[in-house]
Amino acid sequence: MIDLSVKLGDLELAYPTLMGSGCYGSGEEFAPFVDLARIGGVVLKSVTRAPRLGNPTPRLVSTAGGMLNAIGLQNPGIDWYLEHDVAKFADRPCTIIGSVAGFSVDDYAYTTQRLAARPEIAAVEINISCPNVAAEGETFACDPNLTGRVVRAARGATGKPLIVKLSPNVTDIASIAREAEAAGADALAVINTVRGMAIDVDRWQPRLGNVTGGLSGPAIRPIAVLAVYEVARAVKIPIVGQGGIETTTDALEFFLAGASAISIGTANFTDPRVPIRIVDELREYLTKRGLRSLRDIVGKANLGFATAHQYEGDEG
Amino acid sequence: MIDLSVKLGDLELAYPTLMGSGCYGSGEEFAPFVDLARIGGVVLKSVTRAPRLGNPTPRLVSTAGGMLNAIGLQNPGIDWYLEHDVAKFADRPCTIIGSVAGFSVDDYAYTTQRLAARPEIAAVEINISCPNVAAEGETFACDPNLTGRVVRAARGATGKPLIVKLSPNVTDIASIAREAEAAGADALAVINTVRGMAIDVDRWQPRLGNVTGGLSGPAIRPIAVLAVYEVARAVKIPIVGQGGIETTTDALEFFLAGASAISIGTANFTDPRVPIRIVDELREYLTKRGLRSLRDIVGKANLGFATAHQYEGDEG
Amino acid sequence: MPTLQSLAAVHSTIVLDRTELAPGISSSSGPVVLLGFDAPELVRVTRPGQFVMAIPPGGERASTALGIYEAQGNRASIMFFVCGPRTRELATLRAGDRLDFTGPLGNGFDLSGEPRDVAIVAGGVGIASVLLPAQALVRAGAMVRLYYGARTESLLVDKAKFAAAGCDVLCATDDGSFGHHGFITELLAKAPRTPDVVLACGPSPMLRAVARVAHDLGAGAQLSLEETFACGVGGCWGCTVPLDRASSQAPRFPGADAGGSDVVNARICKEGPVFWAHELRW
Amino acid sequence: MPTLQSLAAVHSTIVLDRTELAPGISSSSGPVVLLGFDAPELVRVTRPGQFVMAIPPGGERASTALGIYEAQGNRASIMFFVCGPRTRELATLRAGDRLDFTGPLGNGFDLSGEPRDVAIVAGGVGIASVLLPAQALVRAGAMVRLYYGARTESLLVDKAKFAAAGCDVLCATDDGSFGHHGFITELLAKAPRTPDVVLACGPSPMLRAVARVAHDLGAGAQLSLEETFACGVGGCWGCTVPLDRASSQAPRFPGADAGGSDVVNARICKEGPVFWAHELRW
Ligand SMILES: Cc1cc2nc3c(=O)[nH]c(=O)nc-3n(C[C@H](O)[C@H](O)[C@H](O)COP(=O)(O)OP(=O)(O)OC[C@H]3O[C@@H](n4cnc5c(N)ncnc54)[C@H](O)[C@@H]3O)c2cc1C
Ligand SMILES: Cc1cc2nc3c(=O)[nH]c(=O)nc-3n(C[C@H](O)[C@H](O)[C@H](O)COP(=O)(O)OP(=O)(O)OC[C@H]3O[C@@H](n4cnc5c(N)ncnc54)[C@H](O)[C@@H]3O)c2cc1C
Ligand SMILES: Cc1cc2nc3c(=O)[nH]c(=O)nc-3n(C[C@H](O)[C@H](O)[C@H](O)COP(=O)(O)O)c2cc1C
Ligand SMILES: Cc1cc2nc3c(=O)[nH]c(=O)nc-3n(C[C@H](O)[C@H](O)[C@H](O)COP(=O)(O)O)c2cc1C
Ligand code: FES
Ligand code: FES
Repeated sequence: MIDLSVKLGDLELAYPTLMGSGCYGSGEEFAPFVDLARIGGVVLKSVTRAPRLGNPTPRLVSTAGGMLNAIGLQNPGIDWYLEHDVAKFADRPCTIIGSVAGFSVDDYAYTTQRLAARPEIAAVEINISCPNVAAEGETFACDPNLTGRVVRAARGATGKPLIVKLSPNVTDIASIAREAEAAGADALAVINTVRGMAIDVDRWQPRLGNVTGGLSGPAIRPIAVLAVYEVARAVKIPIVGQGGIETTTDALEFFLAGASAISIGTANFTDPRVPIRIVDELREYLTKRGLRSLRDIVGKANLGFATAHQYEGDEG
Repeated sequence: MIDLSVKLGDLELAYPTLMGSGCYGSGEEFAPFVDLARIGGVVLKSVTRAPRLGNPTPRLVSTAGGMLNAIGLQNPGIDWYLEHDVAKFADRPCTIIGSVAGFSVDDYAYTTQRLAARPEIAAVEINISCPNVAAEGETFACDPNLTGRVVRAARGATGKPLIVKLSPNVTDIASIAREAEAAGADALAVINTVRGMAIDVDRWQPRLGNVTGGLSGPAIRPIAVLAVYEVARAVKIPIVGQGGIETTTDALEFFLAGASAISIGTANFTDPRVPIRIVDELREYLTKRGLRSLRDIVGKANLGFATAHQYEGDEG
Repeated sequence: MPTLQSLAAVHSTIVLDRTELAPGISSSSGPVVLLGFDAPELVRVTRPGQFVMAIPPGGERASTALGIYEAQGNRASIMFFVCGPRTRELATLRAGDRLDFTGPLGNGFDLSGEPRDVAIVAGGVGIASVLLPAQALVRAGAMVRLYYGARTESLLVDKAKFAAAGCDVLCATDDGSFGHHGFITELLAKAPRTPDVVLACGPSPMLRAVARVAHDLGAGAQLSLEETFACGVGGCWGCTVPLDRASSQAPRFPGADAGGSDVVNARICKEGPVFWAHELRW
Repeated sequence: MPTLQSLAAVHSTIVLDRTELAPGISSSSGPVVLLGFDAPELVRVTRPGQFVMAIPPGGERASTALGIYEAQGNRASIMFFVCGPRTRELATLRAGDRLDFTGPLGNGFDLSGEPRDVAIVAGGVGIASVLLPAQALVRAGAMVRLYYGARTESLLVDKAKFAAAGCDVLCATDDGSFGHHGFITELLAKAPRTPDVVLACGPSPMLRAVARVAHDLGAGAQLSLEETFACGVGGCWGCTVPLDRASSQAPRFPGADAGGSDVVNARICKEGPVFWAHELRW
């Protein structure tokens, strides 16, 4: 009997596959195509303290091996969200993880506290790395001190599992990861999108309404695998690997690099059957090798990681 | 009559297309397939003070929309290079630009001084951002002070045009660019490869002998276009844009973002005819729009850039 | 528009036929390809104006939005203009190959008002989204006039099918190679009678013109908007258009009183793709 | 090996024929495809053991190294194992399609010693690089024995062509479905006489075994090495193998005395792909 379940701190997932924040709505949107009971969980679209209309269009551009997005965190704000939307998440057959974004340390504390208080929400991921919001939004994830402060604030706001999502747009992601761990994160989501832009050569202007956007999809996979590899050597808390996962081979690269779970975003736009396919094929992969649990492969291509974690008799 | 020539400081190029360092040997290797008189110039493989055997193989891995490389700066060292190789570059029908890498400020000064002294070498590019050399090699490009110091040292070592090649693996590339400009760079090459890795899921080990490598090719183009866009707003010296340029549309994105010239690396592995095709199609593009010079489009999708530079009556 | 409780599903079908309706002009302006496929279930549930997210066969590229052109018996079809990697990949499909997609998606045109006199305006491949509404309206006894515009005659594909369907067809081309020399909306402006409603699908500039002309004619206009999609099912908020908060299609969002706004960005793939012109705030 | 002054060029050719020599097993182990194309100029200048860099038709993927399998009259051919995106794209080519490539590249096998008794060892698609040397040797009157190994019988493609060329063919399969059950090098080890020279092409583990066995037999071995290539022409130093600095194929590099080393990384695409086993320091 193959065990695909994973634990992120106190958060138990039946399957190791989360659907990336902002890519999967609240799950309902994909229900016609996927048995939500088999996808592990959905990380909801990031919510902020105040309502946000989001960026002007175009918000999406397809690029070589990926896409750029600049949604601008469109959302109704936490008050309206709690009043009208959250109750609906109760009947989802999979784990629901809230996502919080903000523009001040206080924003994160406030929004996290209010969202996490709801029983429909199993855990909270704080998006301190969304590259789409022009101003301060980004800097949290790019400065160790700011990261420490915002994580401590969110940690103080809830006892539920807290996932901190890191940005790849930094010189040294490991140092940021250490701060997040020290500040009380239960798990780290690695990575968010990579900053990029595309230009319309006919109209002589940026193709995104927001000028710059976040690159996602297979194009960023090597960047994400390395980020997971480096973060896994720097911290002991579990990692949710993401960035261009489209096939089971892709997913395995992340587990072998040191991720305990994975998140799938852009690949759902390629084919909504991807998450289920990966779960089924992960089971086959383990069976073929006579392994019983995903924990048996986590970090196995990451020597530094494996030794560090074996020391504690914990391979996950 | 369309003018495709460009000036990088005192360096005059007949065509705006350089062949990326480490991708094109010394030009000779591609001579059977390309009329070197029409490619603009070749940036030679980076040379170091002492000989280097380079990294263990595999040194190359193909990835989605790109590739990873970890050559490890294999080269015979400056002494041998000057004695046996450089003379051969004299008969190349295109501009030859030397590339220097090193592991200390003194290395850069020493190697730049010796290489630039040779008449075969029209200009020197310093590679302070090669992501393949484990240790110090990388940090120069990742720290504004180190960048300033190394550029000042190289500047002091030669009066020939000095191009500084920046790394995208930083939190704020504009701040590094400003340091390089202040330290005396005549032009900036933006960008070098993006750090990444791939894992062999059958053998449970990194696919590159060096574990990590540099990502190049179309996959990184949006990252490179943004880097050029941001650097162009931060400095006044010309930019050599590069990162995933494969078609004329790609090249135009870089010019419109603010690059005065471009560099083509990985695309030569796709088809050696790419550089000539781009030169021909750039001419058509300008003709169709009734423009006479590439300078007429540089930075045109980059408002901040255009205004800043028009102020000086210089659109390039 | 009528919000449909979703009858969408993943469909794995077989291509029945492939026709090149118009030749390619350049690499970024390739041929117009028609693919018919075996999808009785899709035909059964499709409403006029809906679309599918077609999955390019390679399995490496994002799925792409394509209107449902024909839907009869067990055959449905899509018609697309080859302009980039995904449509290029879809264009490699041949009869017998497998074609997967999700759909039907979005809310179609609102034909509930039982209009008697309808003007349908199509620009370029926008034609792909208006055959089903045209057929439904003619069946319901309405008088349907198709205003069909394209860059040049060769891109005025399949106009015969609309005539056969009982539409009165007027054409315009940018280069004057067929029909009126100019924009199709110039013909709409000269409409003999004010239609009960105008339905339109095509490039944004055309749709904006249709909105103006319909307003001047005093007719309501339903516009099927185009935008780059990612998910196509309302999950990513990448495909929005500003809409009056009072619109029945506006996503529920706090008003100015509650820190929100009275203009809301609605998802074209989910709340649309068809919107009433007078409710758009673009 | 004989260093050839380059006769390489970019060739734009037309596919003459396409044959699937072996069926696919899995997505990462697809069919073995043979593509014949019209390239008289390539045929004229190709030496046994050289390769081409084939440009996948989509124009989006790196070119990929493939041995020149046949070369006669106007027709040359490549044979490849579909194992990833580039070979998958090349496999879509049909007769009449255009195939571009650069070549011939690399230095071939060294047949200058006019060996009378030659053992050729091929593993899997390594067979693609040894038909030309086999034909040349037979033509020169040598006695040629082909040791041909593969995973299973279906992957022992085109062995008849070697028999027809006048080779004495011995086979081995990992699963015993044809010929010797085990590694082909086990047969080589039992060679009745010591060949004048051993030529080999195939996966690295096989080549290392060939080197050992040839050494034990007291025969010199020329190995055609496999490695991931980028440029294929010596421009990127991505495809190296450690070589004795004294080798005639070693790139010129300072010795230990001058701060260098007596082992030099040689480019498989440029100095190779064929090297003398005893000069390798891998
Ligand atoms: C609801 C809906 C229904 C639709 N129905 C249809 C339909 O029935 N038929 C149909 O043909 N289309 C339809 N479309 C449009 C269709 O979805 C797109 O044309 C399709 O996604 C193109 O995908 P692609 O990958 O081939 O091209 P993409 O790569 O997505 O886009 C290519 C386009 O971008 C341009 N481009 C790319 N790079 C640049 C650059 N650097 N500078 C300037 N331009 C650039 C290309 O020229 C080309 O026009 C519909 C869209 C929507 C929203
Ligand atoms: C001189 C020379 C001559 C050659 N001649 C021939 C020839 O005649 N015929 C021939 O068939 N080949 C030949 N080869 C090999 C051929 O070049 C390669 O097989 C080809 O480049 C494969 O390209 P691809 O893009 O299809 O696969 P690539 O994408 O380049 O590689 C795919 C391979 O990598 C594996 N892979 C991909 N990702 C992973 C992962 N994450 N973990 C584990 N494995 C992974 C796949 O399973 C597959 O085996 C030759 C090579 C050289 C150097
Ligand atoms: C359209 C889109 C919207 C996104 N919105 C959010 C968001 O609101 N919050 C967040 O933390 N990440 C967001 N992301 C990032 C994804 O959750 C994911 O981390 C990233 O896309 C990399 O994974 P992928 O390559 O599998 O998509 C978004 C990504 C996309 C493509
Ligand atoms: C195989 C390979 C070797 C490279 N070696 C060097 C090098 O020695 N010095 C350097 O400055 N850049 C080196 N680069 C970086 C390229 O010059 C170029 O900046 C980068 O690849 C991005 O451009 P591209 O996507 O067009 O290849 C190398 C790139 C590749 C792919
Ligand atoms: S495309 Fe995702 S919400 Fe419309
Ligand atoms: S592949 Fe570039 S040197 Fe061999």
